[in-house]
Amino acid sequence: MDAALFYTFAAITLAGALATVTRRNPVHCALGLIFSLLGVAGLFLLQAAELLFAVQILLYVGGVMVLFLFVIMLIHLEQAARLRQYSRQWPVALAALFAVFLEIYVLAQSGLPGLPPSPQPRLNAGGNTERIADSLFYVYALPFEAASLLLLIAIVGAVWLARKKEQPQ
Amino acid sequence: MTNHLETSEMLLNMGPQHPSTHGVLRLVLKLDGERVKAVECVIGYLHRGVEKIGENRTYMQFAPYVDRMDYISAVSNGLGYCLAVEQLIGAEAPPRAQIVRVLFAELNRIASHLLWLGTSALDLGAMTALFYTMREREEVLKIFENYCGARLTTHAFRIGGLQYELHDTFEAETRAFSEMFKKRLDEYEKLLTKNPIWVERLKGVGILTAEECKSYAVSGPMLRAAGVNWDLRKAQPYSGYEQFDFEIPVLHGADSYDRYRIRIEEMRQSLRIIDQALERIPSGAIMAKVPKVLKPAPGEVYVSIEAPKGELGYYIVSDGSLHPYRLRVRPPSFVNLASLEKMAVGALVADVVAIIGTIDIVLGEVDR
Amino acid sequence: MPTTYSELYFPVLVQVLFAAVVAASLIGAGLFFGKRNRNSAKDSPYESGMKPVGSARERFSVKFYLVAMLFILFDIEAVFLYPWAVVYRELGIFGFIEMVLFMILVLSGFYFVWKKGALDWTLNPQRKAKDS
Amino acid sequence: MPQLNAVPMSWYLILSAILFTLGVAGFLFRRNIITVFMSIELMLNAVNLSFVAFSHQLRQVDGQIFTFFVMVVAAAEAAVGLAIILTVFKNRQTLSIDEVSSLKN
Amino acid sequence: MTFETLLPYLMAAIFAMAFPLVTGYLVLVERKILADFQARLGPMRVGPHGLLQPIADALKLILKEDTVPKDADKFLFYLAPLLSVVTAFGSFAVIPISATLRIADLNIGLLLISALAAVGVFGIILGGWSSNSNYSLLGALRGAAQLISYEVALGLSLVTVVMLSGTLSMQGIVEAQFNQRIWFLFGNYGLMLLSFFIFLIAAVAEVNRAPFDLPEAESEIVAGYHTEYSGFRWALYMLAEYTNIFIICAVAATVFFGGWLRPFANIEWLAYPMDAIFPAALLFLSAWGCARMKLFPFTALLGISGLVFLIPAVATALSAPFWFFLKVSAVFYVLIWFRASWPRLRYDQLMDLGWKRLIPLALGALLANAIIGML
Repeated sequence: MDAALFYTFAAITLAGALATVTRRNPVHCALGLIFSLLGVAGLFLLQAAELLFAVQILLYVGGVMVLFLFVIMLIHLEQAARLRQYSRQWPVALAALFAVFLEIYVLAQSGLPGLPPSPQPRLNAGGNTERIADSLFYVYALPFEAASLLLLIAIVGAVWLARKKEQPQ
Repeated sequence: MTNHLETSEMLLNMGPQHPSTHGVLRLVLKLDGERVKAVECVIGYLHRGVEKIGENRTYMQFAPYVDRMDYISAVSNGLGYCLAVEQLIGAEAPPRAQIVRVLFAELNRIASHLLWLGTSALDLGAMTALFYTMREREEVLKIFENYCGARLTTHAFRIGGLQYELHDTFEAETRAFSEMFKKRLDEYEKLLTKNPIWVERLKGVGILTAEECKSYAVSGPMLRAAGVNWDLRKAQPYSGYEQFDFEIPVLHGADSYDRYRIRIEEMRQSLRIIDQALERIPSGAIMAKVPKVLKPAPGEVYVSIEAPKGELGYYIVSDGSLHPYRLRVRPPSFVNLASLEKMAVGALVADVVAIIGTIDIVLGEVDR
Repeated sequence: MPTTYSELYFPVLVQVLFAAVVAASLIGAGLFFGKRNRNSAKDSPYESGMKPVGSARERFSVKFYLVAMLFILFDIEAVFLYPWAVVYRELGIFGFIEMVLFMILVLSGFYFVWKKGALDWTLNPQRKAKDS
Repeated sequence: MPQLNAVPMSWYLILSAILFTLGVAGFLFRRNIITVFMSIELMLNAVNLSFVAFSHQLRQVDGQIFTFFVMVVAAAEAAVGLAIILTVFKNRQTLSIDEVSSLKN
Repeated sequence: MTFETLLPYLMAAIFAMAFPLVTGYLVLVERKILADFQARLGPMRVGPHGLLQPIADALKLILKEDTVPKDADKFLFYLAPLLSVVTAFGSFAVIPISATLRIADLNIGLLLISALAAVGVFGIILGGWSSNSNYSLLGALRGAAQLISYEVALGLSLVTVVMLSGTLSMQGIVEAQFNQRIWFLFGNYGLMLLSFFIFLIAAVAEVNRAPFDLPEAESEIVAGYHTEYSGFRWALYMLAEYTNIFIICAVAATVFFGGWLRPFANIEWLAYPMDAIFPAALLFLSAWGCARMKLFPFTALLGISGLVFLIPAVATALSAPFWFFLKVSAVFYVLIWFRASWPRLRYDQLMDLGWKRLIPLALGALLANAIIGML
């Protein structure tokens, strides 16, 4: 069952990602990204990352993507769709793509020696949420506080940027 | 903080087919987000040429037409028209008819205010009030029906007095209504007056100061909510209003909330008038001596009364023939509606709904 | 009892799929049984009986962006709060102070936004009655 | 439960790599600045996926916590990044990254 | 495959199949109760006392034409209501009706509900945006901003619950209420009442109910984000809305009112009166009411179900769902009560209430509860 679910979620993820990078209409791109993120959330679940699954949906899909959609709607869509869609850097991109595919090929060929198959996730070994919480608030206390600082800076910066543009040009 | 991109404004048609424009008023709103930048009233969807029809009918024939203007308060329309024609021909309704006219006009004022209260509350999302007010309005309409057979466009009065004698149960019915309605009014107030959301929605919304009211020639409850003590029933008493002891409610907020409170208070005062009138209905004739064929001497007359929505005036010019040479109506809704732009610019879409509601318009009267 | 995550969550997935199937089949039934009588007036978007002016997909107030951004701020806070709330008794005073510190920092951002007026939706205050 | 069902970790890594590549491709190919931004999110997700895969493999939660922080940072980044996009759009009236090549106005 | 393993799937199927009809009856109940508030009768024509009204409505909706406005983004126009419905139904999975009757007991149950609610926003945004209608767009914007604003307050008030229970699992929350011998409504020496108050307001706003029904405020923006929707596609939005209402009522009942627990669940001797006599009495009362309305089949039905409760074994089995649904109904009734009594807020007032009052209040409640809980 796990394998089937893996394929399903992987397919959703990749299809969404493909839509994101190929669709012309930014709203469709965003929708593709939403599905891709949901697929990734499912994959998190398959790997016993219960809390991350919920956080991915709550924060990424429900928060960041709403912001994206708002911004897309804030600026003229017709104009966005009329843009030439692909940039001039395509030779670089092709090279990069080739490199990554090579890497994947090598990976697939070697089959990642030394890595045993994943353990079957057991339920409630102390509870995923509890374990993360313990670790987060003890071991990672400092990054946790740093995150709040980052958020503060981000919000101040974003508001400042959003405000700045009122000044007449 | 002008926190906006250079938004290309959205042009939004509100009406003619919109749930809260009370008929077929069309507003073209220029919106920035939800804020109204400009508003343009487009009227005329219900235009029937009532005034022109008046020039092609005899004075008697035209009387039922006036009911179709402000169909919510048809009695007041009829009263104004009858008074105007009576003045033109130099007749006066007998005392009994006058008192009965006052009774019906005040009942109609209550019915009109009730409908206003219900619908504008519904516009603000308070749906329950509508059903309560409709229930009470029904009682008024029943009285009308028992009197003349019609509920809405009553054509209750005739030039020179009344067509019908009061029906037997009229006094009992009206007294019962008055008793019941006093309590119901308190109920409405309990539901709305102190309701924090209701207050928030109306306070400070659609302010039209006394000067602005005067410059727009606004009349009726809107004017009195702006602190101007002007009510034709007191200022130029007609049909015997001078005999009654009642007050003209005046408030100073000049906003929608005070308009609401004025109307509620007016209903109370109307009840006072009704109670007094019931006590002193004189006996006697109900019809003055009026010629069968009306052919007024050449001349002109302007008579205005205090309709529920404001000053309702009739300007009639006679050239001595069977038909009026010119007939012009000053409809309160139409004049009051002109102030919408002043009030709505800068407000939110939801406020526009509240403002239209508290102007209290009837499109039949605006478009005529 | 389910023993693995996939077994545990599979019913949720099934529920979602059922919902999608039922919803889709209801739409399908509507399409199948429903009338079809199209004309251009019917297909035009509703605009109170008038012809719409311009495209509805215009830009709108940047304020919505600020709201969404604030939402993300609080979303992050909530995302940290949930695991914290689960274990906060065990964490004791240390965890409490930690969270208070975190909240103070995040809330000062909120305070900043508030003071900057991003939460004031009433841009130009209503006119006041002069003669009252 | 037999171990047969389990999905090998390499699958996740390959998926992550493909996802990352798609992100890179979008990042490089697309001209619409918003889509470019979305491609960055794709790449971040690819990385998250590997983090979680390793975390699961090694039976440690650290990878998950790292993902947690990546998400938080990504959210902050999105807030600021989109604000920048709004500003750029306001000043230049364009969304094309080719035309937004200088920092000066 | 034992019954126990099949049960979740069975329940999922039942929920998905039955809820369209249940929604119809929720609407009927709402209309009837509203009618009662408003001194009228409500639907009376279709069937006795309008009891067949939902079925008639459903048939009508199926036979309606399904229009798509021109220049609409067809794909999104089709997808958006589906998104709404799917996210609404997904939340069912974690609602426990009794200790055993549930689809899944997840460790992150509460979080999943929040997460699905967050995804539900897209149904509104995309639906309104894809219609290419001014009114739809206004409604969608209002809806999106309102939902995300009140989600914060909702989440913060739920965090206080989690602090008391120490778990995110819905099942676990109910069990914690049993173990702590108190409904969380009265937890922390009554401080949780404040949390519940915040939850209730935010929840009403979350499900777009009056007085927070701005996204579909009829008198202002016609029908808001679903102005352009017709036929069953429109019905899907309604389905999602009423499902969300049910979910939010169920969440309130579960996390604040002890879910399936009977009142005073820890007092042994109250078991029979609460599990059997009270339900039976209530059902007999309803039966009597039906008899007065001349609905004799229902009288019989309710009477028999009342009698069934008097059998001790059955009472023990059925009392949990009974209490659960009773609590859900009580919260639902309160929502209707709100709708009957309050006008609609204005847009800026809504935002002010959400951001400037509710969120600081929720944070305060959180802090206060945290301190009390630590003591």
